[in-house]
Amino acid sequence: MFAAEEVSWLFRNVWLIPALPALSFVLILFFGKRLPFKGAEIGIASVVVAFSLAVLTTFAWIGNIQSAESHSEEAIFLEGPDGEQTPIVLTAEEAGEARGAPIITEVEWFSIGPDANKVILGTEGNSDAGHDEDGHSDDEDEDGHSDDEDAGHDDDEEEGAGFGGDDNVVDVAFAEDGGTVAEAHGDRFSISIGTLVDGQSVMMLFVVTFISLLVHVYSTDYVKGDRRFTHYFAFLSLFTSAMLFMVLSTSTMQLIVGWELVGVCSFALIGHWWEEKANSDAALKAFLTNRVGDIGLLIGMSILYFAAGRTFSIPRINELAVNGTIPKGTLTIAAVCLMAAVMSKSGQFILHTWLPDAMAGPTPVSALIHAATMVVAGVYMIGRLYPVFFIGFGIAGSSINLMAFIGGLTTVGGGALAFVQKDIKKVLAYSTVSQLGYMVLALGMGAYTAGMFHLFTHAFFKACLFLGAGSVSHACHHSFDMKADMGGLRKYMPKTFWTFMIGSGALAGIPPLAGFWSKDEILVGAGVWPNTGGNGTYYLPFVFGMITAAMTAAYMARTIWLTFFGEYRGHDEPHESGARITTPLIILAGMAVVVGFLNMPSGFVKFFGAPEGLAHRFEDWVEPAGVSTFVTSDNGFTHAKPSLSLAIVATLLALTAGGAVVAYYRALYAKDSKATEYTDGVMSRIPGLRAGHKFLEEKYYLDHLYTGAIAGGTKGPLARATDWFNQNVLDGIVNGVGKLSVGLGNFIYNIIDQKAIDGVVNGSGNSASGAGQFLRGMQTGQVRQYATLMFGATAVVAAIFIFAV
Amino acid sequence: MFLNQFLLLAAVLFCIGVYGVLVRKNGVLVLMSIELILNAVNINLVAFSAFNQNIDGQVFALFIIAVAAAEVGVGLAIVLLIYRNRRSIDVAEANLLKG
Amino acid sequence: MQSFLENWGITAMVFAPLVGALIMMLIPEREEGTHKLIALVSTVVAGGLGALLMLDFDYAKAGEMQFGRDMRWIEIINARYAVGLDGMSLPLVALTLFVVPLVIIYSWDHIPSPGNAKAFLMLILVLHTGMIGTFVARDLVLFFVFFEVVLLPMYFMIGVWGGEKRLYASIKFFLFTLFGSAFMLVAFLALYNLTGGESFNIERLAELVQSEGLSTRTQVLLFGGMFLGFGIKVPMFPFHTWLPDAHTQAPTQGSVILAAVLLKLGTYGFIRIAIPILPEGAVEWAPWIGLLAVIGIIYGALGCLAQTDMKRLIAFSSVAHMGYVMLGIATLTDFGINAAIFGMVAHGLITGLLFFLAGSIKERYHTLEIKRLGGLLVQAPKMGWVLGITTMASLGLPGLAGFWGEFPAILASYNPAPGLNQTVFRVYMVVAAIGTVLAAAYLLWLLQRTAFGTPSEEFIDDPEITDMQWNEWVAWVPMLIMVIVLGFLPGLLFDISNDKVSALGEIFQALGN
Amino acid sequence: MSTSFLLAQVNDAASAPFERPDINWHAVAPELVLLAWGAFVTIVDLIGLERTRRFIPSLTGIGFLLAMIPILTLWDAHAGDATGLAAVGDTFIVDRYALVLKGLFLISAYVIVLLSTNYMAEGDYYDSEYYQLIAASVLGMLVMASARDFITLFIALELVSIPAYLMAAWRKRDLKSNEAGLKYMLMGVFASAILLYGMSLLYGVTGGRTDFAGVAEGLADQGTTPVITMGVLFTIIGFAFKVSAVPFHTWAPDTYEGAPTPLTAFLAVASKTAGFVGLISLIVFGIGVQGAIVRPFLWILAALTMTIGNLIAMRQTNIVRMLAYSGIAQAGYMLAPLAVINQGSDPALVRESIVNYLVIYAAMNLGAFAVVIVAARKTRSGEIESFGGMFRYAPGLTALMTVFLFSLTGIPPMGGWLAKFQIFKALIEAGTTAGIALALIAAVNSVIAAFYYLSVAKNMWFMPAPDGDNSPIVIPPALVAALAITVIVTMVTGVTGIAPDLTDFGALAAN
Repeated sequence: MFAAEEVSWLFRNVWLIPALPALSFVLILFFGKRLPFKGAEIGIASVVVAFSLAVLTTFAWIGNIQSAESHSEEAIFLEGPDGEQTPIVLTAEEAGEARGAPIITEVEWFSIGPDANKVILGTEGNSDAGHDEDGHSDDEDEDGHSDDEDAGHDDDEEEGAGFGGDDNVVDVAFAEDGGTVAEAHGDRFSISIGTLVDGQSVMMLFVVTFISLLVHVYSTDYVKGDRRFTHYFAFLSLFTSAMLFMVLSTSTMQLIVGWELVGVCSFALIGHWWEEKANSDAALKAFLTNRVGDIGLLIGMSILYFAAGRTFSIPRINELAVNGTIPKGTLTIAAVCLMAAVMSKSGQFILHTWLPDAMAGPTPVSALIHAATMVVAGVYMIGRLYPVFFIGFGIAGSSINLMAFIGGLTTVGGGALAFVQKDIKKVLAYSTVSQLGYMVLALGMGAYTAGMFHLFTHAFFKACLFLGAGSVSHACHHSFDMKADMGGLRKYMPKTFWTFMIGSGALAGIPPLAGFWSKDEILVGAGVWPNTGGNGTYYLPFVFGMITAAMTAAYMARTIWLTFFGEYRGHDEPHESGARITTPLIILAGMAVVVGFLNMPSGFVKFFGAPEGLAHRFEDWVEPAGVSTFVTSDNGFTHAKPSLSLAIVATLLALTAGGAVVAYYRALYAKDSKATEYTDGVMSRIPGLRAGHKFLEEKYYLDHLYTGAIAGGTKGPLARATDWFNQNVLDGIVNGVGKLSVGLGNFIYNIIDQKAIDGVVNGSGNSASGAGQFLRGMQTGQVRQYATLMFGATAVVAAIFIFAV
Repeated sequence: MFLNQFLLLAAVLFCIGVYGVLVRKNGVLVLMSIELILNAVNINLVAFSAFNQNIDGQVFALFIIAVAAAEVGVGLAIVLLIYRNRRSIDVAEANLLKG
Repeated sequence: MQSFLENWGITAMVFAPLVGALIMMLIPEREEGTHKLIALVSTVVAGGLGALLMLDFDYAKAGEMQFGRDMRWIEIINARYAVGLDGMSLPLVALTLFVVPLVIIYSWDHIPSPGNAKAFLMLILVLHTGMIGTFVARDLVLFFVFFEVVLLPMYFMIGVWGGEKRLYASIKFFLFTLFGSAFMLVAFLALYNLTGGESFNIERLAELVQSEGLSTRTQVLLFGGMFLGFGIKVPMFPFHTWLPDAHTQAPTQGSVILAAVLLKLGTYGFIRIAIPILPEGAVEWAPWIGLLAVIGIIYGALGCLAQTDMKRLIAFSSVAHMGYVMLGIATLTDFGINAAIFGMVAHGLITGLLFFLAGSIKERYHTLEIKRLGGLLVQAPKMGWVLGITTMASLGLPGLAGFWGEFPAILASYNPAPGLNQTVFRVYMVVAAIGTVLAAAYLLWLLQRTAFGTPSEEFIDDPEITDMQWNEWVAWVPMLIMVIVLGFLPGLLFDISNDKVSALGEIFQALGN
Repeated sequence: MSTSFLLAQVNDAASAPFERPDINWHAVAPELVLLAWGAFVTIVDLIGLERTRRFIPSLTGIGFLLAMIPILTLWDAHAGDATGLAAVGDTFIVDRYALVLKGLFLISAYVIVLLSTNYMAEGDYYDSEYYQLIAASVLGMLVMASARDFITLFIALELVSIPAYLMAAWRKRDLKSNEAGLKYMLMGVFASAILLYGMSLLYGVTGGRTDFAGVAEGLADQGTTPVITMGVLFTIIGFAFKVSAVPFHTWAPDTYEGAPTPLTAFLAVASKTAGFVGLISLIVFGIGVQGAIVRPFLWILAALTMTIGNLIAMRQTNIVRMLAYSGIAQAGYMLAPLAVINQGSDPALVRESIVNYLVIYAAMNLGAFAVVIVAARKTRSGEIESFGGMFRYAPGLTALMTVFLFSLTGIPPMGGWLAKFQIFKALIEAGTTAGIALALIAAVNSVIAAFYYLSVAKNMWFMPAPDGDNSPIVIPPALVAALAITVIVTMVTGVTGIAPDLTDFGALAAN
């Protein structure tokens, strides 16, 4: 598709993709207000360019893989006879293309350690890469050493790439540099910053830039007239940049930096309308909850840093995890720590509570940050360091582990909570929690590709749903209350309705929409269904997954019916949103329809007689070479086989649950098109007066009974219980921890600090002063007493010296 | 053998002198008590001088006698000054300055 | 010129502010403009000399003393005037030279009540000389002299221009520090005596301690003395109580200098004097320093949560932040100590900026009571932004300077120098990591209560509440830029300090093996 | 019989022909100049009466400066001498140590004359005699610096003290002044008596030696007997009184408060220095060999003195009284090195550290008194609170007082730090636990001391004027000169560390 040089240039310069939005952030911040569109144009332009580059990169990458496949035998041939691993003269580009291995471009960020020679470590692709992602000149950083040593580095890199022929080594280019150089120069080590291009990161590049672009466009209408319009766009740019920066991380240090930066953007955007305390509270809650998880991140990364022989390099860490250099016990501890970070960032139980609150931010932000991109950072990080988790949690051959359990719990819990929300965004937020749980569940069962694929598809349909919700709210005068202000919107805003329907269908896993494919793959990955294989036998997670499949359909049906059916309950006439809002919706709905086909099972492809090459494309493209080798190595994971029967069962389950809810609301609306739920007639009316009427309505009563038994059973006690647990216990814990900290702070400050410690300080002063006062009293002014003291002291001292000493 | 008796005498005088300084309220008597101590010193010096066959002690004693005269002269002047202002030479009453 | 710079550059840099102060002494008080000008010029001259020195500095040999000067001084006590600059002192000298002129610019129309620009600026200049002098001294006695010189101006600055409880705060500051330095002095002298009374030169003493083979027990005792001196200055828990009082009561400029530079004298003392000279003592003390450091981190953070006064909150946050610096030092690894140096500079810039902000808020609202503030972003949006960025930097957001002092310290404590108990330090690591959450909590809480929301009734139409003024711009923007630049390019600082610190780290690697 | 025995002894002793020791007139020139000039001033006063009265202070001052001339020539001529000049036999030695101290006495006396000029003139006192008495007292000090013999030492001590008794009571109609004189005189005489008793015992047990070298020899030969113990203790106590060491300090605060302020400065500085000189000579050259008694006793004295002095000083409200107690505490620091005499550290170093302390102490303390006197001209009060607001109306004076106060605290770069530093150094160089313990006690004390010095600074800088009177202070030229001398010495010593080198010579070699 592209010439080799272009491909190479593209891979080496993906840093431009995050750099552009970063530049745009700075420009908007300083000049945005003076521009005709208040800075939005800069943001959009930068994202357009970034998106174009991302698309080019994506295609280049795909082309890369395709050509690698067609040449794979050749590549094997090249390495086959070379058992002694002598360097093969092969350029990095060639090697990368040949293997589909990650392409790493890094510069040294800084280095610490004893080394007088000041050797610059790490691979330096070319001097153009000597700029970091934010457009700052990096020259000082390198102290002018880079130029003269450039050539040498290129050599290193080529050698390293040569080793890339070895199956067990993920990125030997780095291993060669980072490893041997560190040994040769004592403990000096460098922290590099750069870009790592592989399937996973390319996938995310595409998703982030794509959705970011749509959200930018959408926002020009949605937040039009906002007093902080410019700042809003500035932060959107910053977020995009930070997210891309994180996605492209080559080192865990870079990952941490990106991780925190997206967090702060999230903070700023959740609190966009900070005049109201509820919003800033939500922002604080989001940030602080994430900070809690970050404890795990910092500690986990520290553990890995030392375990991997003082390096932050992600490929190096993975490599050492795979080849058993890092003991399993260490990996387990690191994985548990990192899990905490995943729990906070990706909204897993029990650190998920910030995510629904984060809906206080503008809706496009929710779509971009709190549905499609930032919240999947945790999932992404698991994928990045998958060997660590896989081996650390002993995923292979197991039936449960921490990750799968947390994922399972989250997915069910989140789904249940989505039932009782009356705020449409909250529904979607809990749904996001639930779906993130699904992804984590998948990864916890070893279904790496399924997890990543779900991440990919979810981004589109959930963004579609959020933007749809935004559109609805735009129509309903900025209310998100489904019960109070919506209903019957189908008639008023058809575009929104249809896109929302598609999104919901995708989310519920209705074939052939995107969610169906990814969800099915996850369920297969449990390895429980007959003839699926998989990594273990994850019964409990499988059950969780099935329950969620049902619940998802049910709560989305409820949401749709409450919003779009029945009769409009709000005031004024709602209206369809403008083109800038609906166009992104349509595009996203389109994506929600098509992206699922990217990873069709080969059986399905055969069944329809499509070309074999169309099967599991996503898997081929996204599973990085490193993980591929991981797949085939002794302790690697295996792919599960797809199962048609499971797909049918799961779909039926979803349809049944959804259908039950639909039936419930149809019945309800038939009774009162403005009602939102049954006001429980039995309990509220005086039996004597209303008995006849009740009998007349027996049909409805039965209806209520039946539907209530199915939908209400979930919706009622269980969901309420979950909700209660969520609001009172979990939130209580979060708030309690906060209150406890403040209380403890007060105690420490008021009692320990001010009374005890300061007391000692002041007390010693006072006692000295008191002693002075006492001694002063001995100075009576009586000269005879003075003389007595004088002679008495003399006598006493003399006596002591004569008799005692 | 002889020395001890002189030293004893001096010690007794010293003690009497100290007693006087410590308990007498009358300024003049205090000064006189101090003279007693000085005389005890003189006895000591002379006794040692004789015992050690060294003239220095006696010379010292002469100096002490002379200086004691000066001291008492100054002392009496001050006592007199106090008497003029207070009409009393009770040293116990002089306690304006304390603490 | 070159030889002047080589031989006298440091001396000129140290004493330029003092010369300015002496000139000001001769000019009558009423000519305020002249005083401000002289003060600014003399600090800028010092800064310019510093810049020349830094340009001339051979960064490839940052581990060695450069521009060294060793002259006869007080012969009767064998003290020499020995100064020099190396990778360890350079960042801190640069920080001082950078911050003080900004403080003076800020003072242009912010001379606190009761006025008297002459005296106020003179004190700042004397302080300036004392601070740089401490960082360049290579002789223990010279170090001690500069270390103490700093006390007086700060005492008067708090006492004369301070808040309501200034008397208590100033005397507490003074006595606390004096107490520590008295013990430190005894330790210095004992060290001198035990190494044969040959020299007070810091590098020479380090050699002598090795060649004389001072026993571990002796080293521990000597370290203890120095620990009191430096630890109080840092300040480490439980010697920190002077700090919140001093910070809260000091005038803005005083708080800024106190936070930006003065606290670093203590940590600098540890890495320049106590640890290199007494490595075995350091190994014994390190777990306890680490313990106090992490207690400080949590304690300071909890203390912050209890505050109702913005300035006091920032002050308490210093206890926590210096805890990270001390934790880094306690690991005795190159990573940890590099982090500590970075942390010192970062904390200097960030907390300095926070105090500037607190001062300006106080000036506008006449209160720093957090519950009465709010809506700064509405009334003074630019200032609110600066506050926001600074807060983020303070809580250790990557991409801003604060992170590079915090995370590497945490990282280093996972794997302290050989000879130190790993388990203990790993516990410290976890506690320190928890501290980052608390830091975020109190700082964001502060940001929320002051910057977010809407202004309260009493201030809503207050005409005094304006956005940033010119001298606030001039004073803050450079600091803000440095915070961001260092956040993105931490190598700028790590490269300078690394050589010297690595050499130090190697001592402990060797000691442990 | 006994009488005849005694007489025989005396006759035998006396039968040795008396030879007048060689007198080196150059060596005693400072004393002679001062004596002659004192007589001259007296005669001028007698003849001139009221007409010459206002010249007397200046004349006296000139006398002190004139006496400096032979000191400088002696320094020039004999600076390198290893053992010093024996001026009148071995009883009067002029070495560098003595010369430094003589110089210190003369300069201090000159400053005190400067301090006294306006005070005496405005107070309507008999002033010419006052100056003559000062001259007499200083003469005693000059002798004290060179005294290496019990008799010389005693004479010098009395010569220092007796004029001071009179001057303490100088304000004739002031009951407080009377009382100050009385207390000082009674206690002083009593202390002298105890000293003499001690000396007489030592004279006896050392086989009839009164010169220090002989005493040292005699004491070194024998162990510690009760008589020796008593002799040593009583002798030290005599000087402990003079330097106002606790618990022999009780006279000092009362006397300082009651006496005229310039005289207080004289007592606190010159007279105390004289006491120290005597004590140093006595211990370093003489009884220091009995270290087992001297060291513990001085250790206790030093520790008590600095601690109690500081503690009581904290509670003072009167500035002069506070300075008195602070002077007591300072004496404690100065006593400290003597507590490690002949132990590890070089005795010459011990001596040097104290002498340097004395020089710096004189400068800073006289400076502080000068400020007090200047301030009292306006406020008419000795209360510390009356210093309030001085930063507003007298910033220069405030800055000067700050310098003196912080010098007394021991903060660099004011001279006091160097003084304290040397004390610490001497203590630690002894290498004993006792030495280090005392150093730590001193360290803690320096913090306590800071508290009350700061409280004065606090009043001057932070507090408003108590009566709201912010009119500036006019400083007479004499006081300006006094302030200039003291502040220059305080700062120069602190910054440059210039100090006479006393470590490598002197009669110590013979010890």
